[in-house]
Amino acid sequence: MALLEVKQLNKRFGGLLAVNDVSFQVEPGQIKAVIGPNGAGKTTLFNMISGTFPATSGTVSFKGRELKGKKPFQVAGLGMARTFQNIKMFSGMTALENVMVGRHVQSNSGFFASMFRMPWTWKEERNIRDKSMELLAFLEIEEHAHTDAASLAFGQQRAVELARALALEPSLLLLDEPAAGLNIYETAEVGRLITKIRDLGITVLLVEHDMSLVMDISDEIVVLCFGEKIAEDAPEKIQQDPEVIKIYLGEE
Amino acid sequence: MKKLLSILPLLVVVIGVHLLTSATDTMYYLTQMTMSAYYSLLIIGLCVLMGYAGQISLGHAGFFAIGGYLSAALTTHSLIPHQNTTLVGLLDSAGLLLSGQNLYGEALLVVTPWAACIIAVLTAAIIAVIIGIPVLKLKGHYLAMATLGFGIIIYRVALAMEYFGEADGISEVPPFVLMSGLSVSGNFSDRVQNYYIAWVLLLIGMVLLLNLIDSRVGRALRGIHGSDEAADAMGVNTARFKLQTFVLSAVFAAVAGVLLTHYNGGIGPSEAGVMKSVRYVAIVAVGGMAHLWGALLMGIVLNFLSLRGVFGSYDDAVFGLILIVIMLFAPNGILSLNIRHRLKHFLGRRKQDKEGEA
Amino acid sequence: MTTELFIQYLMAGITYGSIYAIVAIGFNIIYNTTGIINFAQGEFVMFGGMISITLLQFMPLPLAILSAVAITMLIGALIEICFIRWLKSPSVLRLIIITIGISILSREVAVHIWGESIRSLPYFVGNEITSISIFGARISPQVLWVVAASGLMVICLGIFFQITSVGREMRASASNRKAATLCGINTQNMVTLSFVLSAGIGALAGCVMSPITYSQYDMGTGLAIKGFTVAILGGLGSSGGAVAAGLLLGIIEAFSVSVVPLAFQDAISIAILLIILFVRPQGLFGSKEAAGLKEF
Amino acid sequence: MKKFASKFLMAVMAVSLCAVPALAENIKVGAILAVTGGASFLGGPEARSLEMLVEEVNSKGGINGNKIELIIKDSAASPEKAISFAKQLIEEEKVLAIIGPSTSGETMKIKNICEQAKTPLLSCGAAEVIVNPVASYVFKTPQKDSFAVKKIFMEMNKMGISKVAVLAGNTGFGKAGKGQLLKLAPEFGIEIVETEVYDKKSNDLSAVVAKIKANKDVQAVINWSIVPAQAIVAKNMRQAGWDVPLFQSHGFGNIKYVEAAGAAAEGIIFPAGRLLIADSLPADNPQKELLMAYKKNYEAKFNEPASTFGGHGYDAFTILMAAIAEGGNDRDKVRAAIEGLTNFAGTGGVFNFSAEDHNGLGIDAFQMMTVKDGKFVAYTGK
Repeated sequence: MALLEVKQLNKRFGGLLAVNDVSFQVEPGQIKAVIGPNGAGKTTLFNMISGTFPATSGTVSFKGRELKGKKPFQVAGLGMARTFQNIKMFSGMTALENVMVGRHVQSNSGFFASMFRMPWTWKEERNIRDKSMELLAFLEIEEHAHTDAASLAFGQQRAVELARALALEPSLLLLDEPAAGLNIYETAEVGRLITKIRDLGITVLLVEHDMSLVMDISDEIVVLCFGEKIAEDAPEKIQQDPEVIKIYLGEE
Repeated sequence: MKKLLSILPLLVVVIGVHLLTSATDTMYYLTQMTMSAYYSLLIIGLCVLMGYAGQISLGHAGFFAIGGYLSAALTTHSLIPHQNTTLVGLLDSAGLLLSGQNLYGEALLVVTPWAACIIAVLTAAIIAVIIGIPVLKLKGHYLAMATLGFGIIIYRVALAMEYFGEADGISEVPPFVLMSGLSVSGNFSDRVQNYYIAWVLLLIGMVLLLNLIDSRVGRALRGIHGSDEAADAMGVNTARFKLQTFVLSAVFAAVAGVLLTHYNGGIGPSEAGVMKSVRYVAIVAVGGMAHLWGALLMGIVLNFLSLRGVFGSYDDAVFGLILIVIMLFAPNGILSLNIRHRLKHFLGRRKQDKEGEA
Repeated sequence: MTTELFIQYLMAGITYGSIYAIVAIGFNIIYNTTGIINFAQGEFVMFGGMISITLLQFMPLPLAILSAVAITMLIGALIEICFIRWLKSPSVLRLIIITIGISILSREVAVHIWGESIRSLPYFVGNEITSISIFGARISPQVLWVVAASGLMVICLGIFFQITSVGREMRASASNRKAATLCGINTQNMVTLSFVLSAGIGALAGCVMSPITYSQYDMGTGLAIKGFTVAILGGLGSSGGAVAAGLLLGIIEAFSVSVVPLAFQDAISIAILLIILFVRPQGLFGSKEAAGLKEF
Repeated sequence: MKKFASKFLMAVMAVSLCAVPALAENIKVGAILAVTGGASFLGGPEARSLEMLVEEVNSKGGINGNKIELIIKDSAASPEKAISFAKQLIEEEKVLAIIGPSTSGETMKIKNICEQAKTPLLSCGAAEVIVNPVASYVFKTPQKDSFAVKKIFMEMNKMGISKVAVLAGNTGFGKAGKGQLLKLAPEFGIEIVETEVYDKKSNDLSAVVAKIKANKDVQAVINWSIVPAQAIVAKNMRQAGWDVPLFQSHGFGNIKYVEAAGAAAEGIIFPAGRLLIADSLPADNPQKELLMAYKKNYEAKFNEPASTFGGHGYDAFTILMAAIAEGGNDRDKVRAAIEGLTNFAGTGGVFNFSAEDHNGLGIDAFQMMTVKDGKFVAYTGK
């Protein structure tokens, strides 16, 4: 069974059909990429999958459950984590604290327990901290753990954001243009981290503009153009697909 | 544990102030210290709401007033005329009523302070939930205006209802006997114990809030403040957390209202006024928004000065000026100016200059 | 209810309503160019009234009013230049708090200049007991001045924003500040200008209403809250909406007197504000689409 | 500028920490008045009257050679501040007595504090609850509302008016007056057919005037408030072409309100202390001399017309001075001296205090007045 199944998804903004009848599946353990020129509806698609806004019609199923009407925090609770194109760090918090927020769904002390420091929260708190440090180490930025996250370099912020998303222990990780704003070295570095994440057994779905990254790391690629899916195949096939070359690569 | 340790120096200061005033025969300072402590209880609650959850409230005096007015009305208005109604009968059989006499020998039948306090705080919490659900969906100016509107409604209701004494407010509110030998009252003889009641309560409130902001919940709140959307994507139920914080701060305000009212022996509509709410926001802003210690310090200092009449007829003007100056030049609060650091820097430069000359 | 009473209520409502509408328009002008809600808007009205009353001792009424409007405009400009202009991308919260601070300070300045007592301009026509009869209801001629002044202001503003080049530049800065800057419009000056305009409108309102409502140092806050309610009701930023909503609120308030005790009148209009904020933040006449672009 | 901000705060703190230097051998008197805020039209004139009187007394060498040191605290009509200030004045400044507060609400909050600390309090608040029940250390100088109400009702009986509408402001003054009106009306066979309470900041009351005008039973309107809106009531009534008699409370005793109401003030009937018609009093009236002097001095010094509100402060101060002259710098003796004062002429009337009556003014303290040609004159009936 597919981990994520998108079926005949549509999104209409006023008169504009931003996403038109898109369907695809993401199998467990894959890195799957959605590409397409600007305005192809990639981010809209992403926002519908993560629950930011509802689809006009069509369904999204995650682990066999339909996500209709679920809010982003509920979707996250089901095991789907995401990052943002323009990194949304929690300003005023350290890198470590940012990642610790990511442990939210994996912990459960509430207002009263937190205020009164109930004994059972002690262990949980220690767990959160240890696990978060581990993730920072995994993404090779543990030396910046206690730095204000907003003051880190852009590439490092990406890594923190990845760690924060991983802290949810997701089964599916959605990455919204992970290479946006990065130079080629940093892009390569992020690519390496993404494969490293996949090797942990986490499925990755990414939207990307940067072809080099996508071709390097993806197992499968979906190509969108003006809201419609025009191809879905392995990277090497996509590279040779004449239609894709015409409307996408040909443009560049 | 570490948090408890950080509060210890403050406890030492509290005791120190008492000893110092008693040694110098200036115990009267404790009166305003006690009142400031209650206001500060509201202020640290508001600080968590504004600084950590990022939601402005221009109506917090409303919650203070709900607490104070309800507790005052319940413990002061005699129920004797309604003695035969079922509600009063029910309260009586539950042991929540207290009969006695007022200063002039009239018979009284009133609700016990503990019961009144619980009713008042619960009411404030319930109103906070009802108001909070729609209000917290708003942002920016709309949120500010909606909370301001809520505050005005409470003020108007207090001013229009006979039960709340209209313009005169409620007077002759009896002491709140916490346990035998310990009561919240403005009697001169109870001053020291009231000083400690207020401050211990404030310290407890402080420990609770410090615990809160350095916990799973606190991180989630700060996350909401940092980026609503990202917190949402991390699985944080932002609406619920905002609401819970709103209710928590309302409860802090209501508790402060109840106790200060019993301490003062009365409450008037000015406690519900818009200027009061603005003043609380000003103090949180001066303290540095997301800075509990700053809010506490400024809450004590500014209220203490104001209650002692230091600002004279310029009381409101001072708070207006503080708001503008802080927001223009130090939006992160007066403590962010880091005076010591600057001073060091300044002195260091002077030293260098001298060395340069030599 | 007799026709006479009905008309009487209606006229009372129109009087309040016109005043609210003018204050709301003042809010809108600044909001449109800057996205700021100026909590000190009511103080412009107060300054207009107080200054004209003071000047009346030295000059005839029309001149006093004109000079008061000019002086208040200057105050508006000074406020913008001193407190708003040089802030680099300030947060909404910061602006709210600053304008609240300005409002408090203005009030304190006023009480220390003019004292706590009430003052008023003389009636423009007739005196305190002159009234004219409309369908059996009797109203003061000053009411007509208020209504006429607000109508005139709306028309003039419409012309200003639609036809003059400065007006068009202001609209351009409002809709997209960056693009306007690129087109060579000095958006900073446009912001100052919006403060000047809105101060002028407030001051004029303060003058025409003074004979009816009196002027006092602390009259601003109440007016600002009502004006804001009306601005929201009519859809923030829309002048036409402000007029319609102002009249609507005024008339509701006037008629509510017949059913609810007067003491709860303000609580009712604020409750209306809250309900509108909860269910229709774009206002009664605003469109949802346009509202999506604004920050609530 | 940042440095300025921090320096400013430090300066504020420094000021507060410096103790006020105490002057030896002075008699300290405290005053808690609403100089600013919602009741400043009361507290302002009261504070100014006190300042003027202290200067006068001290320039004459004080009372029995002791200078008076007056400490005025501005409560801005907030009870919580009044409470804080009362405690501060009593314990820290160790004042002999406290004048004020300006409003009834504040007075009621500190009544017990003064009683407990055995410090005489001379309130300028209007409500009768201040002195009823009597607290041994608490006095008040403004005339009782109930006498004003009776005076009005008596006048109405004479005029043959039996059905009236009552309007009141939402201040403590309006509240207390409304209560007395409703309570005493049956005694005089008067029926109150409409009651409305308006906001103290109201700026147009034409709608509510239209409402009560629609009730054809109403033969007269009684407006009870102390705020500027009482002039608006008059205007709106006359503009509506409604000419039933308008009665006001003694809160109308400020010529500024007459000026504000202009032509609409003509013919308003109200009870008030004789300060307002001092010049037309017969020469043998015991109040005449002091009223003329107060009026002249106040108006010369502050360039504004004297009002009965300032008079309440004046009375509190002169009563206290008379008591100090007798009892010296001793709270208990001063208290007893006040209680023993009789035939003491003040601006509000002739005070006759006793253990049971801590107001000391009778119904004759009021005189019915009306407005004629923009001036207050004694009302002599039609």
